[in-house]
Amino acid sequence: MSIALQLLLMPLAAFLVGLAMVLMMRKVRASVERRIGPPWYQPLFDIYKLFAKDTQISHGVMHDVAIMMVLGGIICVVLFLPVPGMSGLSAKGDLITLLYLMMVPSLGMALGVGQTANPNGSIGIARALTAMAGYEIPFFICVAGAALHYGTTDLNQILTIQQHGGHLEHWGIVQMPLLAVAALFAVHAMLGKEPFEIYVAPAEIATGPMVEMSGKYLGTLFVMQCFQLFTVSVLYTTLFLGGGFSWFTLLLKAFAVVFISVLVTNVYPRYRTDDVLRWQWKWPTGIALLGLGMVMLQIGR
Amino acid sequence: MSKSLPTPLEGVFRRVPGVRWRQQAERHLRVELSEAENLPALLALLKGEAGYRHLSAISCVDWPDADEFELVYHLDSYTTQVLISAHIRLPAAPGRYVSVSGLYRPAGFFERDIHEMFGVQFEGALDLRPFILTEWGGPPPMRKSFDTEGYVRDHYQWVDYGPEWLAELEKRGGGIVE
Amino acid sequence: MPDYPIYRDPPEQCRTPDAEERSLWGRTLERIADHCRARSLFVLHYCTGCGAIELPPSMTSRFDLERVGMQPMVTPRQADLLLITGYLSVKTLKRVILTYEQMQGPKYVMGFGSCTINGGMYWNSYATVKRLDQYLPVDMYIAGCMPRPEAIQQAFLQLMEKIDSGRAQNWKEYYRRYDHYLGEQQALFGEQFHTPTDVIGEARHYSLFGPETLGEHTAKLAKYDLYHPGQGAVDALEVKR
Amino acid sequence: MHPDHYRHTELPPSTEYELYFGPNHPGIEGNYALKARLAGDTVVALEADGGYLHRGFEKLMEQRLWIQNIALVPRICVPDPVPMEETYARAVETLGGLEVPERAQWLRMLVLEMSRLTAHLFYFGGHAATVGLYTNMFWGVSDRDRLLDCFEQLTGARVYHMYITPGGVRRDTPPGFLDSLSEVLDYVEGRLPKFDDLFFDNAVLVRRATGTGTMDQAFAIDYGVTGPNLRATGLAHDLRRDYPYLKYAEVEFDVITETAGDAYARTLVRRGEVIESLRILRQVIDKLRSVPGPIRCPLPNPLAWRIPAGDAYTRTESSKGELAYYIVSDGSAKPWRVHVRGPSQMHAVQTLEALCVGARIEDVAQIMFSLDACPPEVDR
Repeated sequence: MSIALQLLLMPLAAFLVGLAMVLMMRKVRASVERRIGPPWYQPLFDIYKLFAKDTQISHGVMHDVAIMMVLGGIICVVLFLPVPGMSGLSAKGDLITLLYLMMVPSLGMALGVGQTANPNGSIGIARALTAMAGYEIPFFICVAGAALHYGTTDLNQILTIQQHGGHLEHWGIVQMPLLAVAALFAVHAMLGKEPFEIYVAPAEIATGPMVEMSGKYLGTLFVMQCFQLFTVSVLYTTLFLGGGFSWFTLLLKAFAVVFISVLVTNVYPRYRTDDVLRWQWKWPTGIALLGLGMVMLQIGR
Repeated sequence: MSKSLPTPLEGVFRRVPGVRWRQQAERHLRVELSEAENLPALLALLKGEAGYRHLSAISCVDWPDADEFELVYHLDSYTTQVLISAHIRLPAAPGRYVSVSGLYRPAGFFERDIHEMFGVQFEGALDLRPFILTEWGGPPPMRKSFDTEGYVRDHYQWVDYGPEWLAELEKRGGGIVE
Repeated sequence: MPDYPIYRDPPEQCRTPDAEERSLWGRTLERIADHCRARSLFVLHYCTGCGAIELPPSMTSRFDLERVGMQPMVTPRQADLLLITGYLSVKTLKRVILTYEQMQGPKYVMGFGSCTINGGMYWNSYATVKRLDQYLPVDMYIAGCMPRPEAIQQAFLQLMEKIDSGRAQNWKEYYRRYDHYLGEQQALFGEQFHTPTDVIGEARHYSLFGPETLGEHTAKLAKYDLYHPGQGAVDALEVKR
Repeated sequence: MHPDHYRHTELPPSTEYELYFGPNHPGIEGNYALKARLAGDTVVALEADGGYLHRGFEKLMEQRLWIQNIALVPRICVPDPVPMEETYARAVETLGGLEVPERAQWLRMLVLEMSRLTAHLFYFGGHAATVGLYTNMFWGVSDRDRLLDCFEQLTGARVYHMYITPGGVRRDTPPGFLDSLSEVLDYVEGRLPKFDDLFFDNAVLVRRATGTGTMDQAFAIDYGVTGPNLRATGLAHDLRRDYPYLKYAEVEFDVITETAGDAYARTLVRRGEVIESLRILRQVIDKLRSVPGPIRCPLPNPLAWRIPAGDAYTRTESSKGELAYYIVSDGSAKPWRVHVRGPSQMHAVQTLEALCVGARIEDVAQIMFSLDACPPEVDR
């Protein structure tokens, strides 16, 4: 497949899978809450409607630029993430590039929300960046450990190593279970789900960063959520669950990652900001450090 | 008149001049003070010596015929468990009284409310800024002289509801009696 | 200071294109958009009155309005549907108008209960507004005090039908007849009343200008100079102290 | 649309800023506003701003007949309307010297406790939603709906029942009602362990609610705090037990207390009260099966009903605290003055303002909900 076609198809596939994940999230939430939940087309309709709003309020140039930064950043991440049949730009960049790109949307949000000049938004962004400091540390340790273990930061090679022989024993989660567990915690926080939902927190700061977003701006954030679900779950799958030979196995694993997160989220309230940091720096970070130590021992042997 | 008055109350009532009391209901005393200015002293004694630490409410009643406001202080004690309603009357003309919010913190809310709704001034109150009627330009609405229906007619588009069946009913001598 | 054409007649090109003038492509997209709008109503989470007590039952497990795509949204920017759940005190109405102007079109207003229609049982209350549609364009009313969840759902379904068929265009009236609505608002809140939202500018920008957008009431806004930094645009919102 | 020409407000440099909570804010119970001064995340000062739900009830009631006011009173507190009816009706009965038949008294207790149950279930949901546990809100509201169905069976209305009239109640129990109510009560009781798992024993909730909005007993008494909020500070004061009205002296129930005085203690008190309400309701149902009799005393023509001059102060333990009506009659067909003392008048203004100082912005909504403040009671 030509690279140009891949660059077109990869975001599209990611978006569609992301839509399905959003739908699953809402359906699971609905069944935990003992109700039926939205019809299958709901996430798509929401996004279409938001983009079709007749009046759209922008709060200035930075607001417009930032929202493109959010979307552009997350699409870039998708392009660097190899999926079955399409490796996109993943040969050009590695795990480290990917991690840097994954921060771009959050920073973009920070810029845009600053321009909206809504105190709730500013508080939300401050919280989001604080929470980022909380979950990025364990996540980086996990990624570093995985890179050490595989001896490479090239995602394609990581996949090849894990899929070698087609057995479970090469999977990251079998080889380094502690890192996999820690990374799962970090991923949960990265998705911004309870109990780490402090920066949305409707009852406290009226959805924080999203407070001034209307129409297409909110729509873009909805699209970003789809991409985010896709990238985070596929990245986790790639690092620890052996990726996928085919789309079927990949999606099975990616949906499982999101499913775990969704199940947890519905039965917890949110932590306070300081508790999020305390928890993230205590449990996932501790487990990740232990896992890193084990990886080092393995390599040293 | 009641047969049994809890002992601390007996002493308190004797020490404040102009106190008349009677039992209004079971475990509910109605106390009337002939001199309004004695009320803070009575409340201080009740709180200090009879354990009346809970001010349940302050009610205000407008008596336009007598040109007076009646203030009723409802007090409760968690120990003796006899409710006391202390009544005083104020002349409506200056409409002034002293605040008891130093003794009872809840009085702060009730005095603010009465000030807003009746226009009674409380000296030394915690806060007399408008709370409910911040965007109200008219007279204190709870006064009897304020005609809410007239106000509605003047300020809102509203059509009188006079269906035929009601007119017929009234012709036959029914309907609402004033 | 920039020289904006502030209070002048709308230029000719700001006319709203008629449905026939639109291309087939444009009409198709609009048709799909209408369908999506009907099936994805974001409700503003604002309990203006006691009717809000029947919203949780209709939204939650028993009647589950997410089945038809309705979700509560917490800020006016994100919401499509403003529910006036019952009586409106004058103080609330001021906030409701602000909220309404912050919402992005197409936006819909639904009046809950008798109190929004004619004052209901508060007909002789000095504090509540009697008719909601004097101050805001209303799309749907639900009678009753208070309306049951079944009635609420019925109304939502009817509103969806109305949106789907493209008939729920009342929100444009607010721009086209802004002078009328502002006049009613000023009659209640006083001559000084105005909101910080630049409704006239928006009407011009989005081709929603109508013959009654400007008039004697909007002329009073000139002295507040909404467009330039300076005095008093937000002062009217400040609580009178 | 770019609002480029909107005015920017220049303020002097400060480390503090103002944040408006409401009236349009999901962290606000009902239509109410709080203006917080914050330094970073910490509340320095908080000012409550009410009146958004002001309808002038006290004035309106002076304009209506004694019997017409039955329709007005439940609307003063939306989540827990029955105590309003009961308190008003009891005041009118005291003034008019009416004797309520025994069966009517039991029926009134039945609806009072059902209303307390619905209010507490609603509260569980509300409190959980402020800290982000939406599942509990969905569960609480849908379980409350079963009780609303019972209300509908008994009174014909879901929310505003207007069931209690001066002199009795409006109608007797329909056939099979007591059985279906018993079933619902069993159901609610069976749901409690699930609520425990999800809400009361939830580690994150305990972490968030413990130590939030703490008040000690002296503070509570000083600020006129009543009801479950007062009992959460360790003072066992309950009007149902201390000033028994209706037949509360004849049923067995415990007054639930906690000592911590924080948001979690207040929640636990309400959880305990749900169990006590179930206990009372079961006893009432047993009584209703055996006590016969009329359900209201004979009333004069309600359109020309004059109440002898006098005044009455009646109090009821509502789900929120001490609810009182002070009614003055001048002997005419309409009340001369009605003063409503809602428990939230104490909780939502001064107490809330004081408790929030020093709290974090995260907890403002939680403190307000844990006090179970009901804005319409404040505004009337």
